[in-house]
Amino acid sequence: MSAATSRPTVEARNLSVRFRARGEAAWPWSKAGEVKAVENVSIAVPRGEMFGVAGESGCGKSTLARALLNLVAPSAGEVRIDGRAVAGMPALELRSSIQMVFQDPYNSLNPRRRVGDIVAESLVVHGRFDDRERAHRTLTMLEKVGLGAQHLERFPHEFSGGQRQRIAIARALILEPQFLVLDEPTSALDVSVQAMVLELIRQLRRDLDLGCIFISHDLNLLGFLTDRLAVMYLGRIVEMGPTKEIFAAPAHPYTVELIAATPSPYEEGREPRQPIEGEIPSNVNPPPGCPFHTRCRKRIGPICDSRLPELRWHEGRAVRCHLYDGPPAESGGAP
Amino acid sequence: MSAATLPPAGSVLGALKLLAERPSAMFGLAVIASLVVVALLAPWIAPYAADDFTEGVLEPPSWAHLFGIDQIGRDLFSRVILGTRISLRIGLLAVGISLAFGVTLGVLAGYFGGWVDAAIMRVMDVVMALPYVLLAVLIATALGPSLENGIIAIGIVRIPRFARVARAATLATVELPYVEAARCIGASHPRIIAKEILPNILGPLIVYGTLSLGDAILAAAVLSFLGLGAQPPTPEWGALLYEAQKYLTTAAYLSLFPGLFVFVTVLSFNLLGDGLRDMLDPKSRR
Amino acid sequence: MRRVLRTLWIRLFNSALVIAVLSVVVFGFMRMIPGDPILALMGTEGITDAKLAEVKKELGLDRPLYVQYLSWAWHVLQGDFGRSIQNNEPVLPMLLERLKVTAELAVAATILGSSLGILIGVVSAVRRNTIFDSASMIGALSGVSMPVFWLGIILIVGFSVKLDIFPTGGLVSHNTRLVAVTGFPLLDSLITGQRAATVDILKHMVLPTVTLAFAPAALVARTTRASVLEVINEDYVNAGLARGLSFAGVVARHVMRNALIPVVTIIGLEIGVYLGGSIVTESVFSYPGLGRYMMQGIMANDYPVVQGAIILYAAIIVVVNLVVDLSYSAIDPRVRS
Amino acid sequence: MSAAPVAARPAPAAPLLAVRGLKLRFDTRRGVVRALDGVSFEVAPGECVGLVGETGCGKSITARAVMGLVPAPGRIEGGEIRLDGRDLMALPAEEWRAVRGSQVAMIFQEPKRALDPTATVGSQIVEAAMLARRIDRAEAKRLALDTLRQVGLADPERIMRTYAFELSGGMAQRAMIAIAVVGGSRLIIADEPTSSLDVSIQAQILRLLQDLRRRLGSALILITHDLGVAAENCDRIVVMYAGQIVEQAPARELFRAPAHPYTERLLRSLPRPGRDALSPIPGTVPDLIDPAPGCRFANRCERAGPDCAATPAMSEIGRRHFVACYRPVRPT
Amino acid sequence: MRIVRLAVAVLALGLAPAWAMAQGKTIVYGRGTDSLNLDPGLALSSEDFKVTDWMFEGLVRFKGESTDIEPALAQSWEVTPDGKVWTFKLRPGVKFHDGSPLNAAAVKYSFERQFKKDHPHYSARFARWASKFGDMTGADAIDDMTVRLNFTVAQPALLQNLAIYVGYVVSQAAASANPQGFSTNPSGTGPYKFVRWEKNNLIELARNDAYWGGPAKVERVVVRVIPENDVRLLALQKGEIHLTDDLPFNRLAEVAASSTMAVHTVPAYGFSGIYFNLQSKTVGDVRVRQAINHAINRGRIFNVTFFKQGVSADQALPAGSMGYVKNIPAYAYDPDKAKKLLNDAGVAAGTKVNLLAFANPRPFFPSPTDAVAMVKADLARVGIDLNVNMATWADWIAKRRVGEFDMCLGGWTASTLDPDGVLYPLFHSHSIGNDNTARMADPTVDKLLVDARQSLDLKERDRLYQQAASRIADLSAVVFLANPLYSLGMRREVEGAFRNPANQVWLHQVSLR
Repeated sequence: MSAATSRPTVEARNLSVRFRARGEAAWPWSKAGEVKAVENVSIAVPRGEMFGVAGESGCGKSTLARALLNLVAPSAGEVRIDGRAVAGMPALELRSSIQMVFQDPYNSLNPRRRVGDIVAESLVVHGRFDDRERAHRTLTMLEKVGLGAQHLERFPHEFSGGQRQRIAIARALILEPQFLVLDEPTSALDVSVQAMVLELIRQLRRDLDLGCIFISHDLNLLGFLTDRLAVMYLGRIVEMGPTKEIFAAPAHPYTVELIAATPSPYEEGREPRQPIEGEIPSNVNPPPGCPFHTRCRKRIGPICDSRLPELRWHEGRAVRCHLYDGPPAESGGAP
Repeated sequence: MSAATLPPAGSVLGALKLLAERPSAMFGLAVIASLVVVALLAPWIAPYAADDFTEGVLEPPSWAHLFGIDQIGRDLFSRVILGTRISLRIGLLAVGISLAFGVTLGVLAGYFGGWVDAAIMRVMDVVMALPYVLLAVLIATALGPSLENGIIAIGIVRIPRFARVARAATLATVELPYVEAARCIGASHPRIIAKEILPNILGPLIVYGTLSLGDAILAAAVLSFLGLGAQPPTPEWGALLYEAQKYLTTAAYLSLFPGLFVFVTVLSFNLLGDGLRDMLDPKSRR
Repeated sequence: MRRVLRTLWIRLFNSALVIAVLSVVVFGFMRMIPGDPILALMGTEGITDAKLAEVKKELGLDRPLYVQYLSWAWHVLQGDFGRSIQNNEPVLPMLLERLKVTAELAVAATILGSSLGILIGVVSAVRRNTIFDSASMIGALSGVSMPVFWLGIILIVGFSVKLDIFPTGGLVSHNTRLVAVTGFPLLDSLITGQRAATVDILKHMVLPTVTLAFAPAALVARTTRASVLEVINEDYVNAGLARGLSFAGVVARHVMRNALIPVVTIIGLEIGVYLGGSIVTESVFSYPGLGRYMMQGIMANDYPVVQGAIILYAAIIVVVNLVVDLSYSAIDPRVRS
Repeated sequence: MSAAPVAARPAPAAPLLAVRGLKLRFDTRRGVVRALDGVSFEVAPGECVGLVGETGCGKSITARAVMGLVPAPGRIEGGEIRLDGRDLMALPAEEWRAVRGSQVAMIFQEPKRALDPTATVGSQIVEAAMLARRIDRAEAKRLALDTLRQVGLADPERIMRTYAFELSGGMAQRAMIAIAVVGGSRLIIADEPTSSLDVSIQAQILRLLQDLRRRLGSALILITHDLGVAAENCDRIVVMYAGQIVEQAPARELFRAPAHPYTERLLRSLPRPGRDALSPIPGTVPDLIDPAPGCRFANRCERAGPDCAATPAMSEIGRRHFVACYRPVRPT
Repeated sequence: MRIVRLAVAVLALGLAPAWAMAQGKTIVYGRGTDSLNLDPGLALSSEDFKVTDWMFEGLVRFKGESTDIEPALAQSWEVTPDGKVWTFKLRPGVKFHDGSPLNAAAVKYSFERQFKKDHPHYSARFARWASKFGDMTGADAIDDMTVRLNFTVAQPALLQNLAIYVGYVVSQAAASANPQGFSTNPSGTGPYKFVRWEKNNLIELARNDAYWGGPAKVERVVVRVIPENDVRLLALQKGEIHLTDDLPFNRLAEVAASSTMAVHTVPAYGFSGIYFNLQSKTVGDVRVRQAINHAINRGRIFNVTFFKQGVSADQALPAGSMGYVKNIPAYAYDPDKAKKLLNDAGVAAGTKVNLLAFANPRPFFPSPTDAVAMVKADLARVGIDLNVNMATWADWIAKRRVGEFDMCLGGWTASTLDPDGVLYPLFHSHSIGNDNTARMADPTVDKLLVDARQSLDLKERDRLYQQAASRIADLSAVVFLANPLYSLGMRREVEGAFRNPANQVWLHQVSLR
């Protein structure tokens, strides 16, 4: 896998995912409320890149992850892997090119199966290799994530959260996928354990030349880990660009607020800011216009309430904000 | 704390150890185990055959006839012992029927959801819309009074309850990430149901099945009472009770012993079921 | 509120569907029951085939099955449940009359069984692992494991024959004249202010009520106990204690209501059991209720009676389920919206 | 263990809360879990103390012990809990109950679960006010409305009538805070009050807590696993590990110059923008059933030596900076 | 809301007097099942007969506990020598409970509504008429007090039939005013008149003060339904009821021995036994039937399951009745002989024989399940595997009719106290597919039965019926078990109540001490 000009890429093109709102009575003819989980999202992650998706609850980041694996069907738009639409792809082929690690290490492993079986299951499902080769590869994979032969016959409950997440990573990587989606893989873990898992992920990405989409609400983490970052709010990407640049000079007002609200023990000098007001609106009835206008300190006028800003490229970054509507020169100093 | 406390799969010994901390459940298990032994060895334990006639009739318990002699001269002890096999079989078969159909339907409904769920559960509603004793009576009458048909009737009326338990458990399990993880690696629906869902919903089903076993034996007794279950001279416990009922006020021992066996059996299944439920429910384990 | 109404409509629609399907199933089942209703009725003496055919024709039983079903269903929709094959009396009024008798018993048993069950359950949960807990739970299990007819006869021998406190059975003493206002005997006696009659009816109700309530009370107690134990570990219980409530105060103010939700479900289900269990209880206590009427109908292959009774049972269970759902919203505000 | 009596007085002023040598055990089927082993700390009036540590280190149990609400089968074995000099553990149950809500109040991690789902917010806050202040319902209601307004809930009349499920997480936590402060407690214990909330809401709630603390003059114990939250909000931080306090210091001092190897390694595990690599702590937390004597961190500590087999005493290494370690990390 | 309450209050006031306690002496009669109909024409079950017996009467009635006939609504009668035309003189001055007088028109109405298909009040539901009066062509009112009944064939048993429910005379006024409702509001001439009927609970009757035979000694009769035998007996023991019928056979001795209770018994006119299906493959061979008859220990079954109540039987009719054979050849319990017979017939060991049975006790069969169990065990000993089909009662009736069995548990108790009422329906080939359960088509028997029913000569009839009975015994068509009895349990303070062989409970003279 040389760093060719066109590396294999996973991309979402104008992807939207909508669900029927839960708990609605199902008259066949009645119009049920719709959750607009993901709205018109486009991203492209080449192999080898660590791409971050940031956002608070309800922003659609987990749905985006599931849509990338075709675990939920998009309502509009499409996902392509290496140029091929996943919608028509045979399930096993898709699964062997992109895999996922889930948030909750306590529930993402079947408590009734042994670790060896859990990890080997992928190979069994895909009908790869004979028993001996499977066993060999399972052990090799476990060793790669820092576990060993003595763990093969154990059940998940005998492991700590960090170890379980390693098992989950092993299960995902044994199929040798090109891409790995990680949905908040460390949010249930303690700091010290998180550090171990993060280091493991970094190392595996390097070793296996993986394209990673890392989803998290923790900006400190994403700032540390990722190459590029997309910030989502109410199903839409509001800002996207190289991580370093975003942290150095966040453009979208929401990004600004989010970074400011993220506590850090090292910013002693930081003047405590007045926290952003209000609550996150519902994604069943999102506000008209810019989704963030209800809480935005930089609101520039009625246009924010009525017109949805487009995602525009601005100084190497894509930003969805009316502040940056005009030519770059006019909008001048970013906040 | 939550899932972590579930006993490991496959470890029967571990489960027994956990159960051993609940004396009442262990009592239940012990009684059931001895009943099973009695059922298996019944023809060797029972001093007489089910329809051996002695000279006397309606004689109270004595050393020669531990439970007395019944209204037409049969040794009641032998009949109760021989009945163990029949009554346990009723419970197992009836619950087996409920379990097999109920779990299949419930898992399908819970796993696929949507119209499959709606269709299956509406049908279950139809069965549930009647008090189940009534329904069992109706089915047993329609099929004709016999032991087999009684078992089928009792089995059928409990299908919806098992379906509901299985569906609820499936719904809870389907939401869990490991099921999504299985989809993620490309496992097919049958494989997911077999490998990920079924093993994890067995807990509540085993509990419910255990509790139902007692109920099924009791329901068989009610059917027999109404003349719809096992037919005399089959020494089913319910049928024994039914026959003895005529002598309840004159020869109470005829009712007492079969009744005691029914009671202790149902009690034991309930104690065991409760114990299993406690054991499997992490919240009650403190 | 609109949502509640909408849910209600959907529930009613589904229920109607369920009852419609049930009616077909039961119609089929009844025809599967071996034996001929006319023969069963006319018995053994000199009934010729010609006579049989004549009676069948008069009752419309000679028509094809689907015609019989459609005609019956059409009449039921108009509120006419047909006439009993056994004695030609209109089915619906008879069913309702007996239902009212059964209903009073079922309501009394529900009240007794539920209140006793909840009380024992709560105390058991709060005094977990005490003698009281073990004793009442073993007692509860005994209740679930005891054949109803046993309990009934034991109660009669003890309380009626030996102690002579209650009558052996029946609805009222024969020298009490019931006045039908609503058709509910106890209610009528209260409405008309006949205290002697009220007392008489109550005396007759005690033993069957206890018999009927025994097993459900046990079940309610077990459910309540489990439910309270579950709730008692919720954060809001700790929060209540943290703001200075006593343990008893927390149980009374915050545990009970939340613990009641699964209990209400069980009580709702139990009403079905009361109705079904009433077959045996009504027989033991000579109670002229619905269960016995239907049982006689089944034994005599009296199609209109059994079909009507089953529609009625299903309708009651549907209504009970609705009431249970409504009481959820009374107990749990989350359901209301 | 032997450290308890030595526990120095970090604050010269008479402390509002003084926990000394607190030992707490759980008798489980597997054995005796020594959940707290000689925990000693103090909280001065009006002070905000952060109690930090990883899962299972005993921070929440400490809070519960102070409230007198140790969950079964937990049992306090020794030590004392003094509030305003009064030993709470010596009090009859009824008197300790009276302390709750009026002198010590608590805020929970998941506000929606800490509110009774079947009771209105109003009824619960009125209940708290009546219990703590022994006032009648009308007055309690006035006070409740006032308090709801103070915690930043607009339209308190409406909030009074709502149920927990009708509120967002942030609003529910505000309501929970109102219930905690309505009794006028001088000590508020917040157990991970923002862990279940979004970052932007977390900031609001933390800001609210700080505002209230200043306005009402009450002390706050902020229990959190998030070092950033502790750093930004607390005057002083107490670090716990495996049932013991390993270090306590003023917030800035702690992060500038962590002295205990555990604290130091923990800080180096934190991801943040610009960091090259993380440095995870090897090994795992020891089993609290019959733990080996001595420093409980020793098995993971690269600095550990033979002397660590004895339990280190708490020693003051800087101004109000205490550490329980024989080989503390010296600031370089 | 308020209006409703007001209405209820007004209604209550209007009805309040109905609460008043009834005064005077009341007989409470307990039984297991409620009546279905109170119209004697519609009466089908013994429970129906019971209550109608107290409210209605026929032209004649049985005399006391005997099978003799005495005048009732008719004072005298004559019959033409061919036995086809019967003329009855009615008792003058008799009034129905509704006040209308007894006359020939009422008798004509009572009969013709039951069989004349063009009668305005005819219903197919008048089902029993055909079997009792199938040959009647019409009833003529000669004058107001004289009625003539015309038949196509001789009627030797007419008077017996007139003494039971089908022949009861109803008030034409009441019945024609509301033909549908007559069954729930009946009016007859009997000693008690209808007051109320709470279905499945009780029926209340009051004394008919205008009764031609003099008013009854008690004011009221209340008939209560107590389904469970045990409970009913407990109620009797406690004194809640004064009388009850069909006591469990196992309790008869105990009740009779009690200081507070007594039992009155009377032999029933019929038998209990097991029919063979003469057309069946297995038991179609007379040797097999005889073998089975020898193999079954009938004496023990009688002792154990009939509790020695009644008579251990070898023939259909009870001792003392017309057609009873004193020295009929009986099948002694002899398994060896049975085995030999089976061997002769070439029946292999383990041959399956199907038995159609029922589980619920019947008045003529107290413990069917026990009897079946004993028969099964007995037959197993001679190598026959009895396959028991325990049918519901409705199913039993249907299967019995079409002969779906090799052997069939059953019996016959007739309300017509004449051999013709037993032997003709049970053994004449015309009755195959109806009550001839044994499916017997024997020319000898057929001829004897037809000759006997045509004759009015009692001696001749007796001889013919005896021959028929012997022939039936030789053919081993039935395993006879018992001539059962009817019982009436009562409190010792009850006097004057009894039951007759026609299964009528006689309460005309009942009184309470």
